[in-house]
Amino acid sequence: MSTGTTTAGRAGLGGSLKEVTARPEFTLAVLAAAGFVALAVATDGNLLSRGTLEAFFRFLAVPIVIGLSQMVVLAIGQMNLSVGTLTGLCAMVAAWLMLEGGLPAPLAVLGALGVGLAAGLVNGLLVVFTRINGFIVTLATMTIIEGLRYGVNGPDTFQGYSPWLRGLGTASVLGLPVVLVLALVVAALVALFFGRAVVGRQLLATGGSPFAARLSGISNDRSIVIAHGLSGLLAGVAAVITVAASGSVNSSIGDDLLLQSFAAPIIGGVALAGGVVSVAGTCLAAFLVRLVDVMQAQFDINPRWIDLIVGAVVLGAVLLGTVRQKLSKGSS
Amino acid sequence: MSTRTATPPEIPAAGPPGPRGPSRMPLWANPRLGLLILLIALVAIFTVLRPAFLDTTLTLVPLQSDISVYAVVGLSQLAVLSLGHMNMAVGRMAAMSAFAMGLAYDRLGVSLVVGLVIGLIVGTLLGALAGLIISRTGVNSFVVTLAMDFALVGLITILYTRFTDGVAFASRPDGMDALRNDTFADYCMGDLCGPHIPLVAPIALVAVLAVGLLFRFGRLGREILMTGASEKAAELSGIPVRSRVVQAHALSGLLAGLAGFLLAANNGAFSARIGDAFLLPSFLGPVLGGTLLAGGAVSVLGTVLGATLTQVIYKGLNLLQFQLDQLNLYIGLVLLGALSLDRVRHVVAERRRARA
Amino acid sequence: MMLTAENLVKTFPGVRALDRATLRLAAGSVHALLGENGAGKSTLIKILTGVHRPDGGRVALGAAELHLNGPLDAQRAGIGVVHQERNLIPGFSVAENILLHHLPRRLGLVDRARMRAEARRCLGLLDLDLDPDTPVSRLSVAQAQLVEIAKALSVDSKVLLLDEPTASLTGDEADRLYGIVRKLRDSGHAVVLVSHKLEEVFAVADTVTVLRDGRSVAEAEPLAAYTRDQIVDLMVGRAYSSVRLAERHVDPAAPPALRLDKVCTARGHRGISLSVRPGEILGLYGLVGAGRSELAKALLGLDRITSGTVEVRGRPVRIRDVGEALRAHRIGYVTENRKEEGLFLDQPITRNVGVTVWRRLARAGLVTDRAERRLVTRYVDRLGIRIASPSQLAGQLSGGNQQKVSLAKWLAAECEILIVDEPTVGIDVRTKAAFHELIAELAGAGLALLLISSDLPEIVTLADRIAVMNGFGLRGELVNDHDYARMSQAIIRLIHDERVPGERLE
Amino acid sequence: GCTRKSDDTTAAGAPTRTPDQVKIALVPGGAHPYFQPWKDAAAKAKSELGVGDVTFNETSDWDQTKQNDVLKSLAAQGYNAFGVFGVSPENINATFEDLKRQGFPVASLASCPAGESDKADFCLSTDVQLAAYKAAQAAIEAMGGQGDLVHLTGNKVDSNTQRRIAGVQKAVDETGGKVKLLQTVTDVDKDLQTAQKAVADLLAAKGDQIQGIVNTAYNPAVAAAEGVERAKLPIKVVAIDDDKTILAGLRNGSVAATVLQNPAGQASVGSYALMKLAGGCTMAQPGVIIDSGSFVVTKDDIDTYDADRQAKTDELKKAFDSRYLSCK
Ligand SMILES: Nc1ncnc2c1ncn2[C@@H]1O[C@H](COP(=O)(O)OP(=O)(O)OP(=O)(O)O)[C@@H](O)[C@H]1O
Ligand SMILES: Nc1ncnc2c1ncn2[C@@H]1O[C@H](COP(=O)(O)OP(=O)(O)OP(=O)(O)O)[C@@H](O)[C@H]1O
Ligand SMILES: O[C@@H]1[C@H](O)[C@H](O)CO[C@H]1O
Ligand SMILES: [Mg+2]
Ligand SMILES: [Mg+2]
Repeated sequence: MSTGTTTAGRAGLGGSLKEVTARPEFTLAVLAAAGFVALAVATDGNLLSRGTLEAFFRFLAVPIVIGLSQMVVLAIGQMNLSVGTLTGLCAMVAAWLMLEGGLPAPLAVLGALGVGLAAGLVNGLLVVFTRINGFIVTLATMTIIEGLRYGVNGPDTFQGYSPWLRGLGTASVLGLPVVLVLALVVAALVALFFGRAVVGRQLLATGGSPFAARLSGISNDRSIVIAHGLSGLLAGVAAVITVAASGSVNSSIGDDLLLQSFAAPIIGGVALAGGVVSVAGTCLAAFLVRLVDVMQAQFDINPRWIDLIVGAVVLGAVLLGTVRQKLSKGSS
Repeated sequence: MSTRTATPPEIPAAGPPGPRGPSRMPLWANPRLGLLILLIALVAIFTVLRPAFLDTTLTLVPLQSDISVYAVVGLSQLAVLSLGHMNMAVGRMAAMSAFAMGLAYDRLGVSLVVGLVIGLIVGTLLGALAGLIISRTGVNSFVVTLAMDFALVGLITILYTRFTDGVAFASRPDGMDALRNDTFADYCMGDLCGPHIPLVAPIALVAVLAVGLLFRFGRLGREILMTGASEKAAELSGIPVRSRVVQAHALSGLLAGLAGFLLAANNGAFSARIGDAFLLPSFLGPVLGGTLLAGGAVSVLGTVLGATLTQVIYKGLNLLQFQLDQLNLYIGLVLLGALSLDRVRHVVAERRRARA
Repeated sequence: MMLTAENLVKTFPGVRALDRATLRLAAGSVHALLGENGAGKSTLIKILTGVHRPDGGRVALGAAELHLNGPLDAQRAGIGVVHQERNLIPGFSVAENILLHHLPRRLGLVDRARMRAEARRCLGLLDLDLDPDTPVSRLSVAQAQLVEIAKALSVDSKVLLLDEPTASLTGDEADRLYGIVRKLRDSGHAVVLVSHKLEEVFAVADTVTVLRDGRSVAEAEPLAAYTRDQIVDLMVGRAYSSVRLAERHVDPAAPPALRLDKVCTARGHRGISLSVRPGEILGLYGLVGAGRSELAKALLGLDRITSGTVEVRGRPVRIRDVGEALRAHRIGYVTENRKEEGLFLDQPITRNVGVTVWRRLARAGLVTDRAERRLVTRYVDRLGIRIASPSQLAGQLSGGNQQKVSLAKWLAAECEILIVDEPTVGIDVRTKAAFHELIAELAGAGLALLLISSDLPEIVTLADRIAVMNGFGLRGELVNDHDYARMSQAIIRLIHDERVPGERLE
Repeated sequence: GCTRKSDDTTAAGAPTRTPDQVKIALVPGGAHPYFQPWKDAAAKAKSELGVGDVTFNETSDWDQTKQNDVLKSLAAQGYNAFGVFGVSPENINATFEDLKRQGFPVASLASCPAGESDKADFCLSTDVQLAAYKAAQAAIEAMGGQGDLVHLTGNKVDSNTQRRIAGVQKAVDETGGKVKLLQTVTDVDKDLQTAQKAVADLLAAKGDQIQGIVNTAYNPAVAAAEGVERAKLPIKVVAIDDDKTILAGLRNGSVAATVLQNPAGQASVGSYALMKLAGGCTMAQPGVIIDSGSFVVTKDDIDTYDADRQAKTDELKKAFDSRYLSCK
């Protein structure tokens, strides 16, 4: 999962030390490490206690995956406003399949992933066929999915489904929650996809310059459908993690995810214009935002102050990026 | 000189160059006209299914009030779409303005108009601040305004908790109730009474006309549009692009503030929840009306029609008494349909032209 | 015939770009495709490469009809192309850009080793020593152009279409390219060359097709049968007489309209001193990258001037932006980069021209369309801009007409000092001549003109004096005696830092 | 000059309607499990009272503007009596006045307007401060009368939340320092996942200090019951309402007690009173606030609590006949 901002094949493997430190991921990594240490010290080590670390990492999985879900469409220069509600729908479908449909958990998981993928593909196809901006299309489908999400079980909560799946949600390997490991594996695959896979490169080409991509025989329409499909699939993954890790779901699931989905990649250095992705940056940014969450719980801060702080962190991160860019431009 | 110039030139377009460039489309392919037809069709359908759709006091008057609010909300977004920017904090700017108005009425006891002006100034300043950050740092407007939205959500709660007993201002200025309840039909000169138009409607109308005038004929508006079309070229054409960016965002903040006022008037209180539901409609109006997200072109009339269409859909579906899940489903589907319709019209028009 | 395109028709909004154009290519030849700006050359190339679909006509490879549904189909059919505009993915490496249309793959992943090797091979064909891992965003314009050519060569093509491949290349680089073109021809390829540089065309092409207003007026004729003038006549559609520029007299005692004294900039300009008088044309010559455009931009406040003085009409000024330059000092700047800096491509012509004059036309902050249109039409007529209607989008105009629009907005602004940067790059002969006439006429009317150009004949034709820049410094200044041979020699020597006896040097 | 027409619509007074002419609309603030009993109560009221119709419409989506629209649409559809849970208690009075002006009887159900006045005919609602007080007391009892308590609740800018905070505080104060209110976490009712995350983080940070959690909102209650069970901590959780999930928690011991409200009673008694008001009765004291009852339920009375609640409902109905309504 070492892939940094994936655009070009980088100049030489590894690159010089200066190049490494000049990457936005480096700043984020330093910030994350510093923040973590500071919080550990400030909580007298409570942060490092087993339970706290476990909770920290368990609720890091969804922000990572949902950030990636948004990042995939940002790669082609679009947005997906339906990621949050879609995650909710997929989660409700999975729970419904187990509780009402009587399906075994693995099939329900496949069902959730299938719904995510299908909804994503529909988003993509709508963008391609209507030629309407993806932002608007997903705004409309978000509303539709909201209706569907509510339709599954009204306002009531599903719980008590597959102990196996819930067990998976709480299990750990080597001290790391399984769900986080899953999220990291997904992140590694996404990094591999954009870094090395032909299709991933084609997506980035579409994002970088649609016209040039077209002249190189790349179908931008295909890129759009693939990106949205993948985004939906990742929303499905986020849903599966939610169902497993939280033990109960209702139609409010996903309402908190839309802003998070943007926060992670944007702080992580992904350009809204397309053509640039950063898996490591997205993961690190999710980590940072999670640190803020935990800080709130540890110090009993009014959540509204947290909103203020997150707003400031985002602004700060982008400002820092601009300043650094200016500095590096000035020095070359 | 050449065979090409010998062909008769296009009929000079009478209207403004539409958002999709100079109109070379047949009249029926004009997106605004299509919207109007769709609107009429929907009204007809709803009326047939539920005759109550034409009830004056229960449907038409409230419908006009809602349209007034959401047309202004749409214009607030349109103000920055003109640059190719977005304002993700429209709702929160409205809430902050409404807070300022509420505070002014409650603590300073100012009159309706003075409080409105104070609130609008706050909205304008917030917008200008966003514009300033964007133009100074070059950071994407989406990011800046999203971050601002986060920050304002927090701030608004903190402020309301501080200055009220938690949620809303208790006092209302004189005239506020009339604004909420009255239509011009309530005011008579002898036997001659006004039409059944709510008092908030003309306020929105003034905003619509002013924004329309600004982007259609105003030098400032045109320069904002040119900045949206190409910032680089605008700068090299002598347009002070940074100020234009700040001004467009300030206008967005101003209109958000006005929308906040209108909503507060409609709902009867200056509360922390004002603007919560602004984001989605703020995009729907302009986009349905044919304003592109790319910048450089806007349609004010289209925005009003788009807002009207959205509110008519809500109203109609409400009257049909759909349950919550179906309601969202149908709203989404009708919107997708309306959006695609525009596309279909374009394709057909293009085909025809190619054949011609 | 290897590739034939017959009776192609293509209509764009308001324009019939191709009107039964025909192109016949034979294997083993270099075929020149000529025509004025907007004649339809690029459109034809785009149809042959699947970018546009024709509204009529047919394309055939050998005997079989070709249906090109996209660029990939063209590549599969063995047609390689270098388009007029640059088309590289900014974040990608040189290697990946070269091979983007057929990335070597293994198990769905990019085979990077093979990609690099293959890219090296293509770069090698051009004798280009470039690390395939370099991001293209770090390349110079010329290097990027060469990468585009390498990309076209990477397709195992039998047909190679080059749309103005040398517009941003130096003479040496162009020579190298033509060497390769000849090699390809000798090995049986068919090459199509689009260029406005007729000297190059005559040196390398065997056959020629001339387009005029979307029609082929000469079809696959041997080029040797024509003289340069005959070709120009064909392109233009009437006997073409070379221009005679208006005689001008500049009062040598008149105070300069614009004067730079020992100007240094944040960009790295050192001690630049220049002056232009009203009615005078000062040519500013240099090789690509000499820092001339950057100097102009610094003058307009787009870059910081660190020391030295700028005087306008005798008064020292400090200009902060283009608007101030225009309003306070009546200085205009026609950029070299019309697509990105000069024009609003998605906006109507009226807005493109009107943008500099709204302030003047506005009554109470409002501008009427009628006032704008009246003014714009005047300049459209005066510059002979070919448009379908004033509300046509600027991006729909051909290159030359776009350039005119970009100039028109500064004329409409009623500038007294005009900086014109590379006004005729990519412009056909006739339009170029018209431009020259226009520039001379403007000077004749009393404007002070600073003409930045890398086109030596252009400078020698137009300028009264020629200042030569290199490496962000001024090498010297010459009084132009319009003797091309002598002037060009003196200029080249200046660039290479050889003192020219008798010339003033700073 | 110009004159304003006098407000004669309100002065004209409401027309009297026979039961079959009465069409009642029950409009909650949005989709929420709490309101689901309203649905059944509406159907039951329709048949039992023999009124024209009783409908349930939850499409207002926690948005006052949308709720106003829904109400007007229902009025246009011929509904002429309204039981409303006001989305924003601060300005719901304005909405009530609108409806009253049309001559419709209006009940404020499950929540009362903020401030001094109530423009509805009556408010039939849980006394949320009292309910929160009872809940906190139940938690304190389960904790054994001492230790640290945490309060999880909803939207901070909501007058009901403010009242709940006051109720919990009161119960804690009464212990004379034996119980400490460690933390009040607001704004965790927006969605389930936010609540789950907040609970997990809270337990991670202070799990071993906390002895009790009192919940006065739905999502945190679900999350707290589950989080405590999962973390295997000896924390006593007091939940709210009797949604399936909560009852299951009560049965398996992860929930020590829950404080029930009386949504079904609000809907059925509310409908009854609305019918009466439409038929010409008036309120003896317009805008009166009536507590619909709150009940602490533990594992022991899980099978019997509904009888208590039914009794309360019957009692309420009688009180309307005898005290609140005055009919000719
Ligand atoms: N995408 C387009 N949309 C609209 N009009 C176009 C488009 N592309 C080309 N045109 C028009 O078609 C005509 C032919 O253009 P084309 O680019 O083929 O000319 P050209 O011969 O290559 O000129 P130049 O020498 O300037 O490159 C021009 O009038 C141009 O304005
Ligand atoms: N250090 C550099 N690194 C990369 N690009 C550079 C550098 N210096 C200049 N350039 C680019 O080279 C081009 C030429 O610079 P400039 O425009 O100042 O020179 P010029 O003499 O006007 O050349 P031209 O004939 O190309 O207009 C510009 O586009 C500039 O962006
Ligand atoms: O009392 C009610 C219920 O508990 C539910 O939370 C809905 O709104 C509250 O005010
Ligand atoms: Mg061309
Ligand atoms: Mg230059």
